Amino acid sequence: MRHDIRVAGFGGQGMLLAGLLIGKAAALYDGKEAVLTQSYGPEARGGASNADVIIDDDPIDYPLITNPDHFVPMFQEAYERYRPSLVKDGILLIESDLVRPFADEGPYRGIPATRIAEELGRRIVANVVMVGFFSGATGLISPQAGEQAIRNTLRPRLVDLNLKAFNAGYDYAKKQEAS
Amino acid sequence: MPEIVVESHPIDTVFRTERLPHIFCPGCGIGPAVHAYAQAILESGIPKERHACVSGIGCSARVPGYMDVDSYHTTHGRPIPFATAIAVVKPEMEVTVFSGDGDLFGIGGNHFIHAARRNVDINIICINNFNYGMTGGQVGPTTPLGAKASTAPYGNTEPAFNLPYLAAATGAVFVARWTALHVRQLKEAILRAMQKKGFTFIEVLAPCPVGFGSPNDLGDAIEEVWLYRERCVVDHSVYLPDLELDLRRKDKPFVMGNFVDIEKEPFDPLAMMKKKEGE
Amino acid sequence: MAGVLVRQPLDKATVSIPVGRIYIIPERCKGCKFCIDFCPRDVLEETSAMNAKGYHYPVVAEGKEEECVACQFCSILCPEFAIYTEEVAE
Amino acid sequence: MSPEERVLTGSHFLLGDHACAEGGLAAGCDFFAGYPITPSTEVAERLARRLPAVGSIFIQMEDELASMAALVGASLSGARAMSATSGPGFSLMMENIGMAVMMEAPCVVVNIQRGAPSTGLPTLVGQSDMMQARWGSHGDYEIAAYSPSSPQECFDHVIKAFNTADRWRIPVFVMADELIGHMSERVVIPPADQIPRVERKRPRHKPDDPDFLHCLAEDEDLVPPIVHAGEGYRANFDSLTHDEKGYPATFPEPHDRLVRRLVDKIRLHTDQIIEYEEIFMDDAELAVIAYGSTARSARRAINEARREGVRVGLLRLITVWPFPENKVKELSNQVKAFVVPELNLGQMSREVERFTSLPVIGVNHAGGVMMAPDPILDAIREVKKNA
Repeated sequence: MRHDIRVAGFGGQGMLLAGLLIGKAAALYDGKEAVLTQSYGPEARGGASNADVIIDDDPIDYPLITNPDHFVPMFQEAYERYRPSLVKDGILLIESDLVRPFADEGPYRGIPATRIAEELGRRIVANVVMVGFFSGATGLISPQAGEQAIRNTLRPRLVDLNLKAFNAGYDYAKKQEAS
Repeated sequence: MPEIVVESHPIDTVFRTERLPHIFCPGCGIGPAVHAYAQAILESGIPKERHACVSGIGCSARVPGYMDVDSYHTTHGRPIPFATAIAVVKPEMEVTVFSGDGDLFGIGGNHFIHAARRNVDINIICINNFNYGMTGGQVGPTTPLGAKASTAPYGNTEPAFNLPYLAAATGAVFVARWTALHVRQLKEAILRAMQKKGFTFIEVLAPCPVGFGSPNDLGDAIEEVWLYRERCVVDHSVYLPDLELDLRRKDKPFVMGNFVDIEKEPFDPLAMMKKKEGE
Repeated sequence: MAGVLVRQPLDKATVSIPVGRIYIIPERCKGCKFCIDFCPRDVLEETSAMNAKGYHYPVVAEGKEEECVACQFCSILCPEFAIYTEEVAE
Repeated sequence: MSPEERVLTGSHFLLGDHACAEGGLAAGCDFFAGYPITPSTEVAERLARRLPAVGSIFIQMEDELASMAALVGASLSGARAMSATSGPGFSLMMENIGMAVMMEAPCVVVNIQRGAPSTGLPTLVGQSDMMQARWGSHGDYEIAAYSPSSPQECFDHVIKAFNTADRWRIPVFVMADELIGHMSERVVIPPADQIPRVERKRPRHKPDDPDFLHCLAEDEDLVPPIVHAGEGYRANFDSLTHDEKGYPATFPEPHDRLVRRLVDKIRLHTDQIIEYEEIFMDDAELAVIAYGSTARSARRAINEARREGVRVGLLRLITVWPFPENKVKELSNQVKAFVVPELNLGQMSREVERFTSLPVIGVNHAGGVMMAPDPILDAIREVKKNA
């Protein structure tokens, strides 16, 4: 089954890395098909930046996402811009400190990813906290695959911190479900 | 002793003799420069199979086709990047670009300054005859201000390049200027260039009696060569901005010499890797 | 010129001036006259004969048969590689 | 990534541009000269890191004129040479692509196409250079060009391109597009000894053999053996029309002879070069012909149409040049019409038209966005309705 995932934030939040980790985890370590596309150009540097990941059990033909069924906004502008494109009953995962949902927003889940990252010592790993949260909340990538993707993508000295960030996000999702 | 009529010349060993005589006009200055280059190849001690000669397009660019070495007659203006590739892929080769002023400094000017900046281990021999000779005497980047050309019938309105100054400023490790008359000094300069690692530049002033001499009342080739004899002075330590040239001005000497001879690391795309290994 | 002081090399007596022989490839000549004009000993002149393309190639001038010193300037200056000199062994 | 290994055997999640670079490495590329241009820059960046680490040469030149000239020089010095560019740079390369053709210097250029003409859409997708790849340099000549539809094919096609270049002594292009260049997908890199490699034909003659004419094609394939700089052959390579010795021969007869051979060596052997994929073509009464990223949209559209009961198939071009004209002729006896979607206003569709009398329906967008499946599906439905 095909899942269209849009991860969106502002330039510098590492949305591309988030998308890469999700896609890589699925394609290389979970035995699925995955495609990552991203917006390019100067307009993508300062302002909104998003990465689109498709995960499927079968080979993927059309690699673009028109209406995501999973939407992961990490700041308000991205939420407002892309929220209308989310399919009805689509899954919404937000950065709960940075995104204030519309009054009529339906069910969603949130995580204070930036704050958690700060507690881990580096706010730049908020994106990886969010990837862990995505894994825990959706099950679309396994935590084992997420870990392997981190180990095989990041420079060795950054691996431990990012694994902590991933696990923090994953655990947050699981605790949320338990409570 | 009277002269003896023969069929071949000792320098023929460096030429593809089946292609001689060459296509250059009577009195063209390219021939003596070729002879100097050929003599330098013989004296360099580097076997012929390790020499490569690369050119662009134009009269001077026909030279590689007569040399019995690996030769490449490329597109207009592009011999330098072509030669750059040979020099880095086969660093053991002695790569010489033999081409004209229009090819190297008009259409190919950008490549020249960048190869000089990189200090690519190639030699540039530039025949400067002040015009585009092969196409019939059009104005070029070395045509003196005011000189006549078929595309500057009222006189050239643009100042000319001072080539040795340009070469020195952009990084050449050896810079010389000689004329088609000063063939011995020219040969020595080419030999020196072959010995050096890095980007070397030799300008050769050469008569183009048809393209430049005639419209500018310089007379036959022989008269232009007499001008070299009368007005050339050698000054190796000249102030390079003073090397501007105008054959038509009787008040200015033509200054020749070996102006720059310095040492610098030649271009090596793998230099940083080697440095890393050495650490 | 008795009585006139002329500067002479100190080793003049021990240096022998080489004797040269001139070789010509008439069919290569294009008649530019560089060799004739710039021969330091004025050894050469144009022949009245013509090669196949109608050029008057150089020949040794009358009375100059012993003048060539094999300096090879004509050889390296010739744009057509049509002339060279060789030193004659004594 | 272990940068000191030339072939990164294993599964990777790679950007198309990076897959092009890895394809080059796996194919034995030992010389890259290029100039940064969006959206191909990631090819150069990857090779700038990877080539020196395996002892090979990477040079960022002053422009694409120089890059292409350097490719020819490197190729004739024995290197497997490649570059990467996009439309504006491809335009500048055209001059020396002609030289590569004339000197029969094998080399590979990856073109990550963007919206054009002129500076156009630097960051957005296009398939605008398909005809330029074929006809962009002056004169009659033949080249080969591949059109990858995925990062895996970026890797595979660069290897094919090197082998085709060396086999036939021509410049070969990999005509990817921005979407493929900038999407990431799984790329499986086989073990080094399983990478197909075609060696250049080398002379049987020794240097100084008077019988050796280095521009004479003695074999039926019309490809002369290649000699490299420094091997002692002291050969002349000329951008002018030349004779079998390699010397300028600027006369009508040798010119016709040379240009015919340069063209015929490819035209008479297209069956050894052309590759395509047929999807659902067996019972098809309609054929979609597509390439590059557009082929993925076409595939989606065809799946939809099949669900609706339309017997439509896809001819996906792997080589766009030489064009599979015989396949189009053959399909003309089977199908009722061709639908050709492209991110240009009709380039390869003209080629289809040359080889069929059937209706050829173009589905076109000038570029900037990937071709969506819907307009292709609409065209299929429309053709079905009228058929």
